[in-house]
Amino acid sequence: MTAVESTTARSLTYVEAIKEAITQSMREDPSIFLAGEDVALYGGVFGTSRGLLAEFGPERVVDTPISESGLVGMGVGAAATGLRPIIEIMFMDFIGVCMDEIVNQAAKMKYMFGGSARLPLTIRTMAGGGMNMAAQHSQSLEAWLCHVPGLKVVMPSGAYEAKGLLVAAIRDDNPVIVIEQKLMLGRPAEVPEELYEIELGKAHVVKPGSNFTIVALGRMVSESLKAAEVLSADGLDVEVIDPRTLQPLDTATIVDSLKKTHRAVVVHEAVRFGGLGAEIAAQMQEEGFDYLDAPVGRVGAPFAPVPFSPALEREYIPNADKIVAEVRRILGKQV
Amino acid sequence: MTAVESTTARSLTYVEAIKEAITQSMREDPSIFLAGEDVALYGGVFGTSRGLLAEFGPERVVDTPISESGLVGMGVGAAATGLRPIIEIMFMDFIGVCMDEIVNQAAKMKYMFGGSARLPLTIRTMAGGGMNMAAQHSQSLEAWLCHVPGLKVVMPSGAYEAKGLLVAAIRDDNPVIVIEQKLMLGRPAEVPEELYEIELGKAHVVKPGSNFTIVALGRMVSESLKAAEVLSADGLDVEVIDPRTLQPLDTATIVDSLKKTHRAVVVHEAVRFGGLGAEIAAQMQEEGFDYLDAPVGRVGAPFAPVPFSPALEREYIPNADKIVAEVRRILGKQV
Amino acid sequence: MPRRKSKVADGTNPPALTDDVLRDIFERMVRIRSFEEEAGKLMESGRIPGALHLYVGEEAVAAGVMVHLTDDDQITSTHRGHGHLVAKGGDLGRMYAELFGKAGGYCKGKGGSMHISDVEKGMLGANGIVGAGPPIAIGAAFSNKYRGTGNVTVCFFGDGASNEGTFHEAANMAALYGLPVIFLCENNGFGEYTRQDRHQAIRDVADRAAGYGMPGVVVDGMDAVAVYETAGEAIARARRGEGPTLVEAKTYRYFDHVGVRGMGVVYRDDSEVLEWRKRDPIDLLGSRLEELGVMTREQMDTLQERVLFEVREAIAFAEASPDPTPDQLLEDVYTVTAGAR
Amino acid sequence: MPRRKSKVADGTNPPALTDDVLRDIFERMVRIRSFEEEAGKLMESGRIPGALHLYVGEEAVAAGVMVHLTDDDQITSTHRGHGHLVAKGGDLGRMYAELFGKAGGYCKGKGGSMHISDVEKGMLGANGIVGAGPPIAIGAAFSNKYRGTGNVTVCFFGDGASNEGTFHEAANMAALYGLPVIFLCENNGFGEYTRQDRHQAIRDVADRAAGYGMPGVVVDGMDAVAVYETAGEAIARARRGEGPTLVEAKTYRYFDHVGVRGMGVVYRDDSEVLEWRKRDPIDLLGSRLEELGVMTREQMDTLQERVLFEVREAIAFAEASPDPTPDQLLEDVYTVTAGAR
Ligand SMILES: Cc1ncc(C[n+]2csc(CCOP(=O)(O)OP(=O)(O)O)c2C)c(N)n1
Ligand SMILES: Cc1ncc(C[n+]2csc(CCOP(=O)(O)OP(=O)(O)O)c2C)c(N)n1
Ligand SMILES: [Mg+2]
Ligand SMILES: [Mg+2]
Repeated sequence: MTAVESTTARSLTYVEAIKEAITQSMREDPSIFLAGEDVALYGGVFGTSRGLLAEFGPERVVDTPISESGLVGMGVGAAATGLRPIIEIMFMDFIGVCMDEIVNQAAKMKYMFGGSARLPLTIRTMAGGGMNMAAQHSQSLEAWLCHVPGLKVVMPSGAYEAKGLLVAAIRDDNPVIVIEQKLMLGRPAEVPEELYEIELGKAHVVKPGSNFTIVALGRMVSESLKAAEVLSADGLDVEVIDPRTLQPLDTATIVDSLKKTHRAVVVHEAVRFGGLGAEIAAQMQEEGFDYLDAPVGRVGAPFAPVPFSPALEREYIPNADKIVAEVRRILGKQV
Repeated sequence: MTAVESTTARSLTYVEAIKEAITQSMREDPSIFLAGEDVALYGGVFGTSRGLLAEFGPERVVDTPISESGLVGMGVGAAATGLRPIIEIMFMDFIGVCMDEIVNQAAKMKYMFGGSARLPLTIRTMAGGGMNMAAQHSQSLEAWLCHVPGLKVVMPSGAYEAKGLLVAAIRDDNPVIVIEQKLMLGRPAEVPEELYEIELGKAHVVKPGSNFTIVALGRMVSESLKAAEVLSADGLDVEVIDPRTLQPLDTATIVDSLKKTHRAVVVHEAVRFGGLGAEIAAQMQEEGFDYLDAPVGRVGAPFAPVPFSPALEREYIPNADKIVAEVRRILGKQV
Repeated sequence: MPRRKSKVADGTNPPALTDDVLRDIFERMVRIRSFEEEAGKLMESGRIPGALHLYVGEEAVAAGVMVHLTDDDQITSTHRGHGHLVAKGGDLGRMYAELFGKAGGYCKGKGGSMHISDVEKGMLGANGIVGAGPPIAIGAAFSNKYRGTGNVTVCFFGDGASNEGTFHEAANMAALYGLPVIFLCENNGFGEYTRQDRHQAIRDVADRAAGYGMPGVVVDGMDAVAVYETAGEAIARARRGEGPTLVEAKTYRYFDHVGVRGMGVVYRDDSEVLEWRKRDPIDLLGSRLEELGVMTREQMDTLQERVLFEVREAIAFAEASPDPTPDQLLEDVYTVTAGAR
Repeated sequence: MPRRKSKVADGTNPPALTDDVLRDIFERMVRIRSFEEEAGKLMESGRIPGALHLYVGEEAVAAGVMVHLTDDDQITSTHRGHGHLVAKGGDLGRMYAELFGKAGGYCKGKGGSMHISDVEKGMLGANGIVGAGPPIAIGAAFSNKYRGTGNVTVCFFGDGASNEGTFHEAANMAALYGLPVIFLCENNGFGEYTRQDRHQAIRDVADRAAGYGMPGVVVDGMDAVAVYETAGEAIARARRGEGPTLVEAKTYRYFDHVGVRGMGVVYRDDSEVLEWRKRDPIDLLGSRLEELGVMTREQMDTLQERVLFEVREAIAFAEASPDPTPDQLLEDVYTVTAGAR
């Protein structure tokens, strides 16, 4: 089912949209619980679960010790035995301490068991830089997860997507990782009141355009829209695509765009080398080779850990300017 | 320094080559120690350290509890304080339980400290399938590590490379991950007796060719050579390139080849989606766009965990046949 | 969510040790032993691919615990998981078929020995990752508590696994939340080839319990009745809602870490194995049953024959089972979800 | 490898508690307090970007421990690391510069508060990952033992961090190998906003020591002399080659988890903070020094003024320090290695 956009939509921030998705889902389905560090009494360090403890009680909104392996593993065991857990890993950087539970347990259990396990598990985590939180609190590691068969991965680009994708993730019977980004927390958008979901595995053409394609992940969608505006002065009519779901990736929508525009750039906040942009570019050149007038460009972070200093982080994180520059560089490479 | 191939070379198996690299390095430099599960008394579950305990004693050849976080962290702390540890993670699949130590500690310490740390740490681990060890003992996860600034990653394609790259890794002042592959353990090659190193960051043209490029990782090099032979009957003169070091990647050698051959396929055992092949393909189309006569193809594992059954694993793992098929598919896509 | 009625071994006290229970335990042990010995032979004759970790010598633990559990009680297992599944009532044919990598196996051949599992019977999988069980076990226990089922989860893990951080995290959480879970450490004295005194500075893994705020108890893992009683108390305690217990069973594996005879590297003396074999768990219980007049030697022999017959039939079933076909390779990666409700 | 002569606080017994040592401890505490209070103000006025975890209230722990250490003894720290570095003799100017993200900072602005470090002084870094310290600490301790330096490593970690698996693994390995390391738990009663009784079922983290086979001891973390004595014994023990100790210091943080006043979510009563402030570690030691005639109030005031002056100078230094330039962005990712030898 796709999103219902017909009814009352108010302006909600990204945080509020996340909270609403959890709240409404929990009202609907008593098998859902939320667990994570400081999610209950404190309401989440980003405020995404403020008020939930009061409404649902400590059985369903569970503070955990600082034990991410235990936490994610608990989600796996609960999901395999009839519950529908939402597990919060506070910062995405912390998946390093629980990769095994995500990758060797959650992702593979169904396959290893020949299909007999069902794992309706949602893992939410906060990624991205821009808040001067340095190398261990700013990473974007979606490429790791997209490389793992058995996981689904979504990355909302705004409040509307945050709610709809999270609802879909919760309802999905597979482990789904929802990658939220801290720099969007307070950013508002129109969000329908009712419980809607955004279909997993479908990309969204955010802005149609005729002669250049930008595929942008998460927060980079809005930066790409800004870039598109700047580029329109160059006579470019840019199409901006938000994959929304990174795994399974909607290659068809992306390649269709390329067939129309003949030039493309992929954008993400993650390190460029080995980022998901590599996979998308590789697929584009493969599926759309005959249509390409220039190489597929990529914008991502340079090859360094995320620096702390605002003076450096500013240079580090991709933004509209860098997207514009990459698009122009690609135009210069046209055959 | 590049390898000295002039002196006495005997035939050594891959296992023996690894053991010799460790042994000779430890003789040369007393700050080197080896630690891992069952590396001492038992000599390593793959036999790569058999006999070392007797020669170097329990201070320098250290059995550890089954505690990979503790083990890798110990390597980090020891490397930061003047030693040159070689840490063995028995199977590559187990990096899931110690990713934080590898990625957030070892890789980033130097940068986070503004350069003041030096981390001469080598991590060896055994990757790959083909031995019916199923989903948690057969993975190839190099793409994760190559996406992390601060790590170097090497993947030897045979006994000669296993020794030379390991020696270089040990001597390097950075964290280097050496990805060995279990299916090559008993495979022999000519290996010089003396302590030589293979320069990190340099690809090797294993077989020169004029009209098709295959870039193959690790064990896939030998499969690619087989494929090249089959393809020569099609009139193809295939160039086979072994990057040897995956991070930093020697893009120049790869792109130079492409400029000559105009067509290429990248091959690895890892899952195709999001594998290092995506990055290599993306770079090739970017740097060599004007020279490409066809899209860059990729061979990798399909999108599933590694299955146990021989009947399935056989289908799963890339081999010469699949490489041949991909090359032919790419030829069919020529413009 | 409907609080479904589920099977709970009646209530909150361990069931009495009746003659039937004793026979039941004995039979489970015999089944494990036969299953594993035959599996070892099959491996040695090249008919089981991959890695095979056999449970021979440790039967009293699985049997003494499992007799307390119903199909709605879960266990998490280890790389050495066949014994657990046999004791939990696993189908021997589907088990051998899995070890062979056949389509008729528990995992359709996709899992093999290290992932053998029976979710219907609450066996949440052998596991190739040492220490992966405890976090999953507390999740199942959390689920039981949440759903109010009265069921428990038993988490089997080794002495070696007790050094993984996952055990620590799960134990702490279990005690904190008062979860109905039993941490059942099968201390066979080795993690692979490393003797316990070379992987931890303590003698009793049970000593770790106090650090989490739960009881810790040591039991003779060669004595099935002792295991039965100790595990029974811990399980009853969990069913009563009084939280987790760490039970450490001292046991021994007769065969090598992998396979039967291993790789020929010597890390223990044969005399040590012989010493332990003197207190073989099946012999011990057998003698006891005879003394108590619960079973005669003859009855035991008959049982053993019947079990061996079943094992042979199971092997025949497994051999007749077809290989999985290539089109199955990409199946079971995801669950197809109905979509929006 | 040459066994280099390194600085070891003389030998194997804790140094006597002389007047000089008492003054030294006091000064370290005052320096931490001033540094942190000013840092808090700077953050509130928007001059320190990112996350700032202040150490105010816990000064007795860092000071009472660090006075035993030389620059060749290492510590690993936490996200709350400034106090540790100040106590270990860190340069205040380079510290503030780092908090500001300036090129003159300890990490050239690349690390910030959570990665502040001084490898030369044996301060192996604050850390953004809770629980990351223990494995690194045992590595440093392993290195000291290997090189025969006689040096020790102190691993600071919180009550919250004691629930991470990394602590468990490192503690077990330290005890197994008899490493010269001290696990110094700063139990301030909270992991972020979660009170200890809601993150673990035990009261004393020190209770975990027995599970690894090392001594565990609890000390009043507001009493610098008590910390000095307890830590001193543990450190001397480690220097004597007798292995690790788990020392738990009960302490309290006055400010919020992040910053000074936090986000306005109430998770503890102000009265609780006031109650703890009555036993302020600086006041406690100050009164004691006065009673003992070691320092007069006047001398303390003078000291405080001098420290505040130094702090102001340090801030001025930091402010004058330039921002790092874009070309520095890609520096320090790798160490350039000389190549083959
Ligand atoms: C995370 C991880 N580390 C290491 C291994 C390799 N390994 C498999 S079994 C084993 C020993 C386990 O010892 P123990 O927990 O005592 O169980 P036992 O084999 O004695 O039954 C090891 C080290 C693994 N599978 N997973
Ligand atoms: C692996 C990891 N999980 C969670 C966090 C978020 N976090 C930062 S500090 C903290 C609390 C730490 O508590 P404690 O160890 O008691 O130290 P304290 O802050 O009380 O000094 C948490 C949960 C983190 N940084 N790393
Ligand atoms: Mg064992
Ligand atoms: Mg704390």
